[in-house]
Amino acid sequence: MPIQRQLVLTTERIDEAALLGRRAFSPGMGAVVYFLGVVREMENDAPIRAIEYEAFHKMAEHQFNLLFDEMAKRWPVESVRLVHRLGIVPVNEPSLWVEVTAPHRAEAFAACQWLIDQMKQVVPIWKKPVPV
Amino acid sequence: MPIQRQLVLTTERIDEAALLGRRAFSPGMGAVVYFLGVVREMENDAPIRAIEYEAFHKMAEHQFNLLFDEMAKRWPVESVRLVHRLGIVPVNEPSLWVEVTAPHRAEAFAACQWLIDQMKQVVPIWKKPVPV
Amino acid sequence: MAAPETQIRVTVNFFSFFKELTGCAVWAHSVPAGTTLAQLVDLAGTRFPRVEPMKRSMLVAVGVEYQERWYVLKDKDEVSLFPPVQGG
Amino acid sequence: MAAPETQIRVTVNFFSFFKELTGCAVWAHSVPAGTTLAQLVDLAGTRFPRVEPMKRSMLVAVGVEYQERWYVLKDKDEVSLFPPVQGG
Repeated sequence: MPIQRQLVLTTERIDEAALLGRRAFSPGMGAVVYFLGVVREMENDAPIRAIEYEAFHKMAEHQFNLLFDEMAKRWPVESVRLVHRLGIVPVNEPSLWVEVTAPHRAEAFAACQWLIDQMKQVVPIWKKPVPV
Repeated sequence: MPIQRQLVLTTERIDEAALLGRRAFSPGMGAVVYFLGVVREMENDAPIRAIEYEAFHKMAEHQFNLLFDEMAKRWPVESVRLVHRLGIVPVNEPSLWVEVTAPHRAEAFAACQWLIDQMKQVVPIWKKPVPV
Repeated sequence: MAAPETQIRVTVNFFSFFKELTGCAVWAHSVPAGTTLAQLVDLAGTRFPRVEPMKRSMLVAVGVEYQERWYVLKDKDEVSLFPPVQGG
Repeated sequence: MAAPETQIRVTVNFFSFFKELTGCAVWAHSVPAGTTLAQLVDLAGTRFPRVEPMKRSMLVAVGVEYQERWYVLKDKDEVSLFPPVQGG
């Protein structure tokens, strides 16, 4: 079955409440795992004000979709939604929001962690700390 | 540092949006992992309408708190919030909501999964399928 | 004449389908001082034969703590007997 | 007289701090037909000496796909050179 997917690369703030409101969920699904990555106040032991994210947009989208394809082969995931914020992301605001739904807990956790690990290997997004 | 904790055992619906709105988040935290366990339409291959959860309330609270103590020893978790719904939970509605915040992704995922695994071993909550 | 054996009072709570098996949520019972949890579990199995086959997988708590079978009961202990837990 | 070597046009995009190192976001360049990515990377290192030390860890894509260094360039290929990615 094709995995439902939603990918957003945006310079706007990640609106968790709005994302929750749009969750589709079929009656066979028993587990939802979310991950939220938030900009920390220190980067390499130096205080920062924000992180600036840059993407090679069209390649990033393509690489995310390859990962979603591969994820669907490995786990019975029903849907994946991923939002990566780009541009300046201030300290304490989220840069990444990921949601994976699957029939069971173990596969939802495994798929979500795998996706983030892979993203950090292949998706062309870079960060630059913005000093205080 | 003591872990911030919030534990709710309730017969009311789990209100994710309200829970999100009450999240406290210090600037050293970089990762939030949520888990949502949802009642599936089948239990042991038979269709069901709902699951009825029963708890030995005061022991469940105590055992959850022991788990939170142990979690704080194992990982640098900043906060944990857990809501378990009791009574009749209809298919497609969440029975469990867990949120763990920590400085980094790996420890947030590990702590959240560990907590759920342990809960299923020691916290006195039971379920009974409600047939269609 | 030997002094009468000292008796203590304990209550036993049943949870989940143990309530159905016993037809009882709370069982108040007197046992001799020095009785262990293992002995109480045996008594419960005799009194409520349908929980007898569950003794192996049964979880046993006193108050809000799990206890080993060698635990020696005290007066007014609140014991809970229940099947494996299934939260989540 | 030998036929003039056929030239193809490729563009090279730099991302992240490679833009700072090169002072250039997009470098349009002509290379002989048959040139491999490895050779193009060497040319980039010669033209922009500050990326030369980055060659080992550099990631290389053509269009939206990663490519191996033995990939033979085609006319109008859009090559991208960038440091290890850091999303999340």
